[in-house]
Amino acid sequence: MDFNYTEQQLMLRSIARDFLSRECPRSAVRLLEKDEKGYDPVIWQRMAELGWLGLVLPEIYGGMEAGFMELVVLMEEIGRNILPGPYFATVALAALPVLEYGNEVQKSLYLPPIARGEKIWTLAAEEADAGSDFNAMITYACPDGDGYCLNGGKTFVPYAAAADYMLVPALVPSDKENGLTLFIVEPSLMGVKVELVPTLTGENLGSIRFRGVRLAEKDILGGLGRAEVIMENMLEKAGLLKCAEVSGACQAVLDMSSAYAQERVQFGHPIGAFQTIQHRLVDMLTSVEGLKYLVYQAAWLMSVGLPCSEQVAMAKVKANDVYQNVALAGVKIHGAIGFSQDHDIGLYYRRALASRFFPYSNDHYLEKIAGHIGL
Amino acid sequence: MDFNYTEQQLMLRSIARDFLSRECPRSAVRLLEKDEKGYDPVIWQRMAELGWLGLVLPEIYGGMEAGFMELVVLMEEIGRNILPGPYFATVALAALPVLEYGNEVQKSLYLPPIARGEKIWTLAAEEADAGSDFNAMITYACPDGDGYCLNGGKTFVPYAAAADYMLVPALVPSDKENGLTLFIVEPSLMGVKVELVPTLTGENLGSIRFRGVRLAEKDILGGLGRAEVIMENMLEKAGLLKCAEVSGACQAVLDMSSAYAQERVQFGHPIGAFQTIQHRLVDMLTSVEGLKYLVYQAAWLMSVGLPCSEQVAMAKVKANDVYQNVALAGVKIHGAIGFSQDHDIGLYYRRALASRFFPYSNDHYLEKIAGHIGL
Amino acid sequence: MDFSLEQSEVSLKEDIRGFAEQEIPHNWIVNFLDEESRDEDWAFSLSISRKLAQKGWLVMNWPKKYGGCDASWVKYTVFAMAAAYYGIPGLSMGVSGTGWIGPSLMLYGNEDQRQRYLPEIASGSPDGIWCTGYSEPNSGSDFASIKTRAVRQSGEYVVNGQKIWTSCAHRARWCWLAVKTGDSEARAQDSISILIVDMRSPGITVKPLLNYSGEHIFNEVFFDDVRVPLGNLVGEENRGWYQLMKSLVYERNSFGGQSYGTSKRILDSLVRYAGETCRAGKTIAKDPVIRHRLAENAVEIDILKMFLYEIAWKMDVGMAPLYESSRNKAMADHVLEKIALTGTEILGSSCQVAQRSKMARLNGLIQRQYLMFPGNAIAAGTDEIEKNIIGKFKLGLPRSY
Amino acid sequence: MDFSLEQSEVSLKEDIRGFAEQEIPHNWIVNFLDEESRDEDWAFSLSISRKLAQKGWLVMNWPKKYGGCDASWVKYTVFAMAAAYYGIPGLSMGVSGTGWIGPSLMLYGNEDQRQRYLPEIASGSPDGIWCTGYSEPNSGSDFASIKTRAVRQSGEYVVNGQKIWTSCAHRARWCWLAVKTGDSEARAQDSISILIVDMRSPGITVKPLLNYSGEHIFNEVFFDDVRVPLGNLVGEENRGWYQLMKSLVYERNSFGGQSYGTSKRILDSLVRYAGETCRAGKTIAKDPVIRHRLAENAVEIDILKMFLYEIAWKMDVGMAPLYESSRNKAMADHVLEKIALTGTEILGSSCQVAQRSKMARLNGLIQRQYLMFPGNAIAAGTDEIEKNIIGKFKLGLPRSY
Repeated sequence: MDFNYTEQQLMLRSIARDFLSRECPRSAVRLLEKDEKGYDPVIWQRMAELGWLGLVLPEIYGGMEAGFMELVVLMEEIGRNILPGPYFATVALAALPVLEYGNEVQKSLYLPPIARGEKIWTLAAEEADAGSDFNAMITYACPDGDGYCLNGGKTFVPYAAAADYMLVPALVPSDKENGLTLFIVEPSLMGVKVELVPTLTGENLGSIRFRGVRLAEKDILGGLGRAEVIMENMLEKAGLLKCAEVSGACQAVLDMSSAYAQERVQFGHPIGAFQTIQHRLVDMLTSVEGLKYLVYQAAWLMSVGLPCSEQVAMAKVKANDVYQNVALAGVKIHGAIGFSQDHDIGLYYRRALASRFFPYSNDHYLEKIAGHIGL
Repeated sequence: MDFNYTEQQLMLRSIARDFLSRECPRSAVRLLEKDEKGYDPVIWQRMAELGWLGLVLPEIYGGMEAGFMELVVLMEEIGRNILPGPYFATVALAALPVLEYGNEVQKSLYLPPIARGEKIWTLAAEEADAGSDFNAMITYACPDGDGYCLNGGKTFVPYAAAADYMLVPALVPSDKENGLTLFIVEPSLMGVKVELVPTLTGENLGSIRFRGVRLAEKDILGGLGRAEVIMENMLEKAGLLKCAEVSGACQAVLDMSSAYAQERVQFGHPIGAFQTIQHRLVDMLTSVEGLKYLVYQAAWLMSVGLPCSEQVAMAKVKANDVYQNVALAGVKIHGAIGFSQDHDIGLYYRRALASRFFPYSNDHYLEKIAGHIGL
Repeated sequence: MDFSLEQSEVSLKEDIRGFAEQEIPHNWIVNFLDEESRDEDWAFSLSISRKLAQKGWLVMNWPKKYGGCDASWVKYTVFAMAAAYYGIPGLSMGVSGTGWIGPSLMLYGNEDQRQRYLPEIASGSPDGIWCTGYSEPNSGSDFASIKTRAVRQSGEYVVNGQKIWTSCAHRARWCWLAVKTGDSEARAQDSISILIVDMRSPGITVKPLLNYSGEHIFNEVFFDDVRVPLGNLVGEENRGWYQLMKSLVYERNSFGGQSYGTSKRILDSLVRYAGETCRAGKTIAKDPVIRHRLAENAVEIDILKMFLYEIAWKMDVGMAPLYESSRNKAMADHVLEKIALTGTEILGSSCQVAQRSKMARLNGLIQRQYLMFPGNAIAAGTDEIEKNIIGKFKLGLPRSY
Repeated sequence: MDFSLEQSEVSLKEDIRGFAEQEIPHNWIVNFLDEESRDEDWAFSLSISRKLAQKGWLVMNWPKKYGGCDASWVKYTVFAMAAAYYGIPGLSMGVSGTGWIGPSLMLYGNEDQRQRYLPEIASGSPDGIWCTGYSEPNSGSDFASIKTRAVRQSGEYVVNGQKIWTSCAHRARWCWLAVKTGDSEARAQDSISILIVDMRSPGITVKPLLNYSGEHIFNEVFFDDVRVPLGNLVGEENRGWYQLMKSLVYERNSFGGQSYGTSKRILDSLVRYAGETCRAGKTIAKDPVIRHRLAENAVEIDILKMFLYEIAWKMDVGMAPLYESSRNKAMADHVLEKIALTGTEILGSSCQVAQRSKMARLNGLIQRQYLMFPGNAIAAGTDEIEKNIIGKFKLGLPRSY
């Protein structure tokens, strides 16, 4: 049993905290909410220089070969500061599955530009009427000559307008059964149309239409009909990294609210002296610490290669509840100032909705836990 | 719109409050928990003299012809004081359905002795493995000569050991389908065996075995195969009266806890001055008032003959939650003294479990509400 | 007890439904705080206020002589519930007018002031729009600590100071302003007065404070040697704190009917949505977890209804409400929060879509509520303040710490 | 970070399971407070304490010289969790012995006292049973206000006063007693001392205080000119309050492992029960509402586990826990409450059956917890007190009101 961070993790955290608060103040976060691409290329390039984009990639692809736990620590800091940009999309939703399921050609072709900060990736999985239910999807890649012809649409795609590549699960009809297959698609191809989805969360999302998009055999990731297995695995990792991001965000809300409760004086006392406020802050603390340890537990299991889908599900359920409760409590503790556009707390309150249903809702995870505990 | 009690209701309430606190102090409640019959015949007789046993019965059966709302007011007082005894069983579970579904012979035969306090009734409906699910019941009344032969068992029967009569739903097999039928059964008959169920709630409950009990056509209430309809109606009324009892009990817990919070001094202040305790009391108040009005709303609808099953379901869901929350909060506000056998608060905390699943659990009622709101 | 509505109340509901069908676009869902934000929404809301006034509904519970109809509080509650349910805007004349400026003037204003200002509100005219100047940067819940000061000078009050979170200041013709008038040694509570201030007076500067979703509801209002006639003092000088504590009873209750109507509408919309939306091959209306969650909301919403009728009935029979309006305020906030969060759960990923986007489900009803309910909950007293009031006035508990 | 158990910890769990299978009747479900109630339960529990001592488990985390095994806190936590999971009684030597009397003696007792008392506890002997005399009728959370006084008289302390809610006093050989020793002008915090009192001393009267379910756990203890040797003072005179505040860190954490084990056992029992029990034609394990509720419990229980390992690890590496034990206490109480209430929901009507009745499902496990959890939650600090401590020591907030 060891609850210590390694030296490397501590250093990463400290560098990340410095970098983000300096290079990406929350005023920049507000501006980027209105930016079509939703990120700052200068910051992105610096992140590449810091090695973050290839953090867990092998050296041969330009990576740092750090472990999953380091990625968790970095995601916490990204969440704490709210870093707008396609880091999660590129690394968690694309680089990791390309590394794990790509063939050597694909890895050599795609990973080094990611690590150098030259290419942005995303995952286009959700459909308007199907949500995350593969069975209800209507995006098809029909065999056509020596390739495939892609038709359909995806929505709630992170940083769709900024992406150079996207992973797209599509149904490939065959004699036996429709095999869900993961394709690598360049949005610059003929027949791809990206439209921004205006969000209240401030997250950059897009909708995509595919109309007769020509894809080749080489664009398949991990093999024909393998998307369901790949997605399950990659969304488990990505879900957990999302939890780490949420955990960092919740810690920031707690710190902010606790500091405000010590400053703001009403009736001659700092409001943190009023038991209701104080105990609310304590409840926030306990839930944030609980979330943090569930995340670490699952991340540790993942990093040593043990089964962890129950623990990931627990972390995600907790992350959803904690973010909602903590962000709301934070706004309430701040009172009127908490609703103003210039105050940071509202950034978190709005974003709580963004992570809540990614990749699945609580129901999905509770059901998963129920299965694991023997129900 | 009129939220006033009538003069008659106010008088009934005041008499009931006086009578119960004088004749049935909580020390008596404790003693009666250990009594096999579970009630005090002297108090019972006085209640008959006060007209409570025939409160809503027509004069011709010795009743007072009061309305359903008066019965609600009385049940609140009974709950507030915790009156041990088969009042609810006799009046809510038996007298009301006999009045509504009995034929003239049955009404004349059975109702006057109830009003005079001479006969005690109860309902034996629940079965060990079926709960309240009629379809899973295994108590059968098989046609046998000119009568029926009853076999099976019931459990969680209120005041089974005290009852002179019990209403028993049983399946009557026939060519077409098994028709659930309500029988009037005397526990003194050959083949009836009553056993006490030890309870933690302090409520007097029993289990009953029927082995070849002979019943006649005249013992049927409301007609062959009619029990399901009758039970739905009678349990709606009884469920609501149970809510009124719970509402009174919750008010008592609130009053007790609020008084204690003003008396008990710690750190130089009455504990009611600490915001956490004060706000907990306020939450109790709000929920108790909410329950009260849901009960009154449903009772008013019932008393004027309008449909009210949605409102009864709402009252019951709320009653369950409020009793659990309020009783638990009450115990916690009292601290250590709240757990002692000599303190009244524990009587309520234990009893919160008794009403919770009668006649159905929250799930049943939530499902009913869901149906009513259009789901 | 009798919880039936009178025939006139039942038919009022029908009339309101008819009015809404005729006058309100079916996708109109701006709620009562953010109708102030955009010029076109505001213009539309105000045009509806006018029509409501013409129908005799806007301030139906006011006396006839001030432009009302002498209707009961119960009937007004029926109106407010139904109007909010059908999405009718312009009910409050800029948040404060119908809800508590009017009632406060009736309680504390002199007859001249009532004659001067009440009919303007009652008629739904732009000159009947008020804002309320209470909060200051360092005085929120602790209202008695305000610093904005009015000094008598050559037959006028001269006002200096700053207010903040003043909703509707950018729309208002008048400000109901709390100022310090007593000398500095006096108890804070004994040195506050209420003035009626013309928002067109020289020296007033209104600066927008956009909220976290970019809506313009709040403002900062600066007072720089603003001159106010002595006759614009409401009630007694230095008794403003006591007057306010009493009129807050109205303020707290004033959105109850609207909160109920809004919650009920959201509930019904979610029920419909759940019946029309499939997940994993069946409608989500069949999901027991969602069924239970919506049913739980229905229970709480129904309790709010009973609480609102109870306080209205009490006012009608002349029983002054005390803790009840704080209870109702807290309950209304709770109900709105619960149904909004339930709504996000039911919408799932879709709840991220911006409220005014064409892609928003249910016209953005849920998103709007998610963004607004925390703000509603702060206005006119936080949950903590309401609970302190209930603890003190209903349960007789000592002042809490 | 590394959350794996060492091989010896894994095999310890197995050994405990084996021990339980051999020694504990399968229907034994008395929990750690009510094992004191009935003579036969108590005798059995004590016999198990002895066997645990012989196995080297009872106080494995104590130093060898006092009867322990120098095991880590993590390993002890593994033991406590597993032992409670398998329903092993007698873990605490009468509530206080292993959990905080021992650690407190190691912190503040002199070497003579340690040699004298620790091995008695460690060996699981009846002479190692302690009770803790803190609470008085008017001093609960406000511990500093105690009135029981010890006066030095002819080379002894003479104790007079009354304690209440003293669990295990009717079983204990020794009392860990908090008394006033300072003069009346001194600050309350500067006038408290801790004495070791022989429960067989003349002048001690123990009166049972049955709890609301008739169990004998609590007592009133009266001290009437009880003579205590001066050598029985623990630590410094008048420094008892400070000593206690520090040792309460142990007390608060001491039931954590047991609470986890108990909760986990209840969860698993409910899962099994849900799989075996039909309602409306299918097992209740198929009911989504019940599935979700149990899954939510599983999450909270897992968090408690991580919290317990975290504090144990901190103690092992020499980081003094501060707010963590208060956090863990509040979390453990929350987890027990939640699973008990979930249990009543799943049992339905059956949860009314008395816990010792043959008709009780799951051997009355749920009922017992329903009756005990509010009491557990009060012992060693109410939720409010724990939250005040966390607010102050972790968040740096001012003393709360």
